[in-house]
Amino acid sequence: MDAAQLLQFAISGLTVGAIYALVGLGFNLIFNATDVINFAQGEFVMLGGILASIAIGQWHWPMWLAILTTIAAVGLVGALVDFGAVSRVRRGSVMTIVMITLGVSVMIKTAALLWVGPNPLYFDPFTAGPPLRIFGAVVQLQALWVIGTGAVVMAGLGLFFSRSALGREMLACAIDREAAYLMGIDVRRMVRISFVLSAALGALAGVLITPLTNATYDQGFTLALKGFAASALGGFGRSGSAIVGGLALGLIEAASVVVMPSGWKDSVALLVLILVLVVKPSGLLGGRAERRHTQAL
Amino acid sequence: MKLAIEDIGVRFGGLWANRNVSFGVQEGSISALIGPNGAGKTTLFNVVSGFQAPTQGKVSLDGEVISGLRPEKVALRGIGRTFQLPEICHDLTLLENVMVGAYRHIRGGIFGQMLGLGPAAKTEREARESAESELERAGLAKQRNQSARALPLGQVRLLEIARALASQPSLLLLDESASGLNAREVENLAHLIRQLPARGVTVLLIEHNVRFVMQLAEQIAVLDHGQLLSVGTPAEIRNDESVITAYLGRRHH
Amino acid sequence: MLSVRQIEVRYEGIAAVRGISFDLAAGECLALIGPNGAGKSSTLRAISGLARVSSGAIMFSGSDISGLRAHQIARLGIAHVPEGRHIFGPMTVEDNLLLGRQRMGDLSPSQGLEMVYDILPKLQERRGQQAGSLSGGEQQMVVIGRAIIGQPKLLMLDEPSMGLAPQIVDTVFELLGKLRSAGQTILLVEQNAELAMDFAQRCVVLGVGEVQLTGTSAELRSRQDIIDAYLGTF
Amino acid sequence: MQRSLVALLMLAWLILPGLLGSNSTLSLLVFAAINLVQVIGLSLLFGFAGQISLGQAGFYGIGAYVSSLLATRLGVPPALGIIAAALAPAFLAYLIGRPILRLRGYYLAMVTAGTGLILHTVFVEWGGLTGGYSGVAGIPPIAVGSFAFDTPRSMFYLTTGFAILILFLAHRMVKSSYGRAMRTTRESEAAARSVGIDVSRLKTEVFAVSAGLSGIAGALYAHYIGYISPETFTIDTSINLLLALVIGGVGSLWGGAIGAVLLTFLPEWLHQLQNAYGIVFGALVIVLLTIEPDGIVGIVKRLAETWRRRGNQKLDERTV
Amino acid sequence: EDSYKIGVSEPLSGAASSLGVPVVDSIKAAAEVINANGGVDGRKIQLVIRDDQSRPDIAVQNFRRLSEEGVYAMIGPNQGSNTLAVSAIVKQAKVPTCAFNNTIAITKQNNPYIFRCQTSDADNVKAALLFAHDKLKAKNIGVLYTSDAYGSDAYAALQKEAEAMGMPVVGAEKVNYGATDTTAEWTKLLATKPDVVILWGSGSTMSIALRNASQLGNTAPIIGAQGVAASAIIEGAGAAAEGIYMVTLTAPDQVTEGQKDLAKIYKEKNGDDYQLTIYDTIGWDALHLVAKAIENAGGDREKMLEGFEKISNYQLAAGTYTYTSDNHEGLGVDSVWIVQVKDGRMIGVQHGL
Ligand SMILES: Nc1ncnc2c1ncn2[C@@H]1O[C@H](COP(=O)(O)OP(=O)(O)OP(=O)(O)O)[C@@H](O)[C@H]1O
Ligand SMILES: Nc1ncnc2c1ncn2[C@@H]1O[C@H](COP(=O)(O)OP(=O)(O)OP(=O)(O)O)[C@@H](O)[C@H]1O
Ligand SMILES: CC(C)C[C@H](N)C(=O)O
Ligand SMILES: [Mg+2]
Ligand SMILES: [Mg+2]
Repeated sequence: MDAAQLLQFAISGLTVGAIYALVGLGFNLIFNATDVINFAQGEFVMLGGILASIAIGQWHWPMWLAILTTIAAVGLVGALVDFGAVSRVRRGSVMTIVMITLGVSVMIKTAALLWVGPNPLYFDPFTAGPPLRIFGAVVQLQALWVIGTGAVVMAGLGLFFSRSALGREMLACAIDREAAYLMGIDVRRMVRISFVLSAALGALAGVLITPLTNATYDQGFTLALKGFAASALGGFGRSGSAIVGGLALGLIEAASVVVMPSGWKDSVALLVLILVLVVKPSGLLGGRAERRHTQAL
Repeated sequence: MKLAIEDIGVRFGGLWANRNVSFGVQEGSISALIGPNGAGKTTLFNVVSGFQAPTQGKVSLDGEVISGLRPEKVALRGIGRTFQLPEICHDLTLLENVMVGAYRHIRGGIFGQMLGLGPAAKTEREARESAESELERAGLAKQRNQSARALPLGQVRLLEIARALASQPSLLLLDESASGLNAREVENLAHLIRQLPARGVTVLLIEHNVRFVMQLAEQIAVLDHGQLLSVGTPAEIRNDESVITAYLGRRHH
Repeated sequence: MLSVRQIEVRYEGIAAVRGISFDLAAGECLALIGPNGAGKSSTLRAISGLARVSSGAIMFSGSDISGLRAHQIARLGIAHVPEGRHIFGPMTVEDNLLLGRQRMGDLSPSQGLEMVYDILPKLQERRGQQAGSLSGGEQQMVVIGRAIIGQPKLLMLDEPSMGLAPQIVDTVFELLGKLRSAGQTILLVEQNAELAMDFAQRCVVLGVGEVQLTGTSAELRSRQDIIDAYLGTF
Repeated sequence: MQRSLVALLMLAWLILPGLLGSNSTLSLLVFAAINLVQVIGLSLLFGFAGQISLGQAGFYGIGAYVSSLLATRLGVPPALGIIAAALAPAFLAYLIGRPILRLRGYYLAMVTAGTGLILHTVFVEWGGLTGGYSGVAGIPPIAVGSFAFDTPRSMFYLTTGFAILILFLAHRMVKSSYGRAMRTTRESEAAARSVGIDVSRLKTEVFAVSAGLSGIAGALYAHYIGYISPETFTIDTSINLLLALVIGGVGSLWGGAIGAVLLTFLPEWLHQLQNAYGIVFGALVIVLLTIEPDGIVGIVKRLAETWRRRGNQKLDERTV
Repeated sequence: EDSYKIGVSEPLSGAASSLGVPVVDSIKAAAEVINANGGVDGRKIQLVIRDDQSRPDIAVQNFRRLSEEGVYAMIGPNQGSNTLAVSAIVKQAKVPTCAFNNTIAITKQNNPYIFRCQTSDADNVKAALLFAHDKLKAKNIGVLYTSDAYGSDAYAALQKEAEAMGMPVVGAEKVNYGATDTTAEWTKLLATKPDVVILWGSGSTMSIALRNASQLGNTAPIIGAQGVAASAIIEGAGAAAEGIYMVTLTAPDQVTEGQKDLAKIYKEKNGDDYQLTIYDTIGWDALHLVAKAIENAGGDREKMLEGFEKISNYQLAAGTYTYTSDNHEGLGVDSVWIVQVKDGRMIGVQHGL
């Protein structure tokens, strides 16, 4: 194993990690407004990938138009999920809503299967041209897009929650819904905004990663699980946590391939995740745990 | 000495929530812990009941060191407590809530209890009886089969006390049990507490209701900024200048 | 300013508030007292929109607000300090306070904070601390501070003295007194009936879900029967 | 009254296979009973003790592999293998329970999901033992003496009988003092500890019990189907189990039972829909939980409540 | 009874559905043609189709259910492991089953009711290795395979065969079914500098594997399995698929005699550009085999086994089938095509050995 190869592993780990991180960021957005982990988040990513593939690959729309339309359309799906399911919950715990998002995820996945069929869709990378070579290792241009966008989005979300009034209000909704209402915050609107934003963010992730991974109707849940793991590893509710968790997860997976048969890749990453959480029960950066009960949204 | 607190210190980051706190509680007495908000009273209760490991010092019960034990072990030694923000099970009926208090007296293990075998059945019956009588004493007997969900705060506090008493503790720690009660309810509570020493229960309570404390407690310890300001009888405390400035304010002396 | 007319509040079909009515004039201070479970908190929750009224009306500045949602009511200038604190635990003290003026008040954030810190200096010491790690009493100060920073037209407080050290109770009531003199309209729920009667001009005594008596504090003091039946004299 | 009802139900149970005639419905009932055993385990863990697990499929798998491999490799009679199938996952759960059950909510969900996924990988990668993706074939049916449970009908009696027993024992458990301790732990660990409940131990024990039940279910499944492979023991299975519980009603054993049966039969009833099944199923989850977080049991309870109240009202009217 | 019921259990959802869906489509196409031509002995074929969700337990339930509906034959699981799973029930119910798998083990379990309507990977692997050795002049090979039964069964055979040919396996990497990134595995594999890489697996991971290989600058020729020879996968790999070889049963550019009818139907439906792949042919073949068996059995359900075993030299879309009582393999190595991707289309390079 020479240096170039190690570097290659690191790069591939970072790329995969950036994908996990992007999904994890979407999780955090909804979590921060509602305490809910939205298991349909992966479906937003999948929809983003599929819509963009159709618009770019089949309809030959200009890239920018396709991307914007995709993000808007999936954002609308996010609003629908909130309107049709989440906002209808009157009683129950946070877990009730989590289960509902599982139902939503099954529905969206099935709808996608009926619509585009089981075959993978895809479109060409944003930037054409041969991959970069750094000290003998290959860097795919699309990976740079993923990593770069991830960094920008993370920075943006970090500022959003720590600096902006809207971000603070969203957090307030998650912490104590009733008290948030008493502060004059329209909690339902906040929840809807968070769903739209995270769906849009998911779509963006889907658009970014499809040239690398293809888009298939059933990829959502696996992505959701990875994003979930990324958020847990970092600690739920922290802006940086999804990034740290995602990159760490990607790097561990890549590293495990160096020393073990690659079938163990996911397990090694999960084992590390479990050990970290056992030692640090709220993740690397120390996140929040959810409330136990929820009032009507 | 029922309870001996020796040189207890608790640090949260840069803040000493308790520091060099030492005092004792006499067997069979009713004692009180008072002090401004944030003085470290609840923290001290947490130390005694095992929920908070002290940074320094030790606590002993009947001469045996208990600090460092986990809360459930402390409870088994006979310390019962209530919480400043009540912790009850909304899903259980009042009777079941109180029966949980008697958990430490239940025998027979998981399978014995499941199958209702001899010792399990016997202790279960006893637990029910003692829970019934605690509910009776707390004036909650009528609602015994109601779920605890719809209970107003005052009764929640009584329920918590009944649960703690159902474990037949020798020392009971009450954290602001009178807060949120109106005068009439406070009266009932005082009556309930007064009977405890005769039942072999030593009481240490935290309270901001000064009248209540002064009438009930034989000994009062005052905490301020984590440190012990003063210990004495109600009369002594009432006239202690430092306590008046730190805690009582002008209205109450 | 506020007129509560025959409101009813139900929990899962069971009425906790059964036709309560009272009026509150601008600049007035009214105390709602009564035993545990009488429906005091439920009444406040109905006014602020946290609980739905199943019948009756709540008039505020001339219009019925009983159909509005809680955030809309809050934006009309009704601040509710709820029972059981409801602080934003993971946020700092200062963020908690700032959320209070999110949609209301004319003060700039720094002016608002200054005003609160002036009255509750303890909070200034702890401005950067996570509100959840404050002591019970300190938390109570945060929620009161959070309510007054928005300069509400109507301030409703549900047992503000609960869990507070006597000295702080004094401070809080001194502060409330100041607000009262400045013309603040206040609706106070208080278990400590004496404190309430001292503070408020008028009192409404609730029995189980119903109004037992409405009158000035002086009138109430003379009604030993009501005091014995509902309030006690410890 | 109650006695005759029980007798009636017993009778119905005895003659049901005869009435059904078709083996395939019986076969579904076998699967329903197997799922029920698992869901009851999860109900105890999640519904009563408040600890979520997304890794039950891993324990299900351990049970299936242990009993199957004992039978196919060492010739251990399945009736004994089942005991091992209960103990092995229970033991594992007991070992890992203490450290991981300190975690809460989503963190616990993640760690249990991770445990399940790792176990799945073990089933795949430890090919020498498990046959990897090719699975274990030729698993013999359960036999007692010379009688083999190799038909849907005999397995019906075995599995439903067992499920009823588990349901009964679980019922006793939640009604016991231990059950109250579980529910208190779910709502407030502080309260539980303050009365001397060792919550860490309790959670671990219940975790082990639920893992053991999953293990038994796995063994029953393996000996019924005769073949196992890792695909059965994926996180999808764990999630379906959880959804079954939630649809039926968390916090009630009956809910778990109803959910388990429903989730077994639903795909059968709706198989005409083919791929669109997911839409209907997803919609069912959403609609049900939005109107009633306590699932079907919650709805039934509410209906009963309204009905009772209406009855009372009528009574009132009459007295007036 | 006025029709022959045939049970079909295939993955219409889940991981293997990209293979199951075209297979079921082609079974339906075959049924239409057979019924339009008057059915079998004047009786129509009636399909009872069930989704196994790519899961063995569901497959077992489906088979149980189908066998109780009195079907004449079953057309079976797409995944090798699922065929192994249903084997016991097939045997118990005594219903002959056409299985689509390459997975070697399915005909090796002493179950007279399972008929492979495919080539065995024993043959596919041989064909791939001979091609690498003779045509590509490989001295050694590297293998990337999926961790399911399909990939790992073939890998075991590859190792043995390659060794025997004096062409050692210098590197082998396993990827998970459904993996979305294979860069790490390729990096490791390419470090061993193989002359030829054999890629054995199916599903969308194959597209990604091809793309990753080209992104990492791989120059070694790639030979893909049948699972790679799906149009969806070639399309999904884009330019990265250019030049790769695959072992399959059809060369889309060369319509054989047996494929004529089928090709006509598909081109009418999907346009002249349509490339017939293995997944369009095997379902068609399976139903025709079943029809032939019914014919041979004279419509007697009890005689279906003999009906199948009497099929001999029956030319269909994917090849020429012969079954006997001790050969249930169906197609032999002579049916194997090596195809290559040129300008995004699969072009036949070599037929048979
Ligand atoms: N977990 C913690 N982390 C940091 N600081 C803490 C923590 N718990 C308590 N404190 C601080 O320790 C001090 C003592 O708190 P404690 O709850 O013991 O006060 P108290 O005397 O019970 O007050 P009150 O009468 O208001 O309930 C407070 O200043 C509080 O902010
Ligand atoms: N969420 C709820 N669900 C069911 N019943 C409730 C609920 N909230 C309140 N109640 C019931 O409504 C009645 C009135 O309660 P409320 O809290 O308004 O009384 P209160 O006068 O504020 O009492 P307290 O002095 O305890 O604060 C009580 O009997 C209470 O049990
Ligand atoms: C390519 C596929 C038809 C092969 C099949 N998945 C098998 O397991 O053998
Ligand atoms: Mg305290
Ligand atoms: Mg109240």
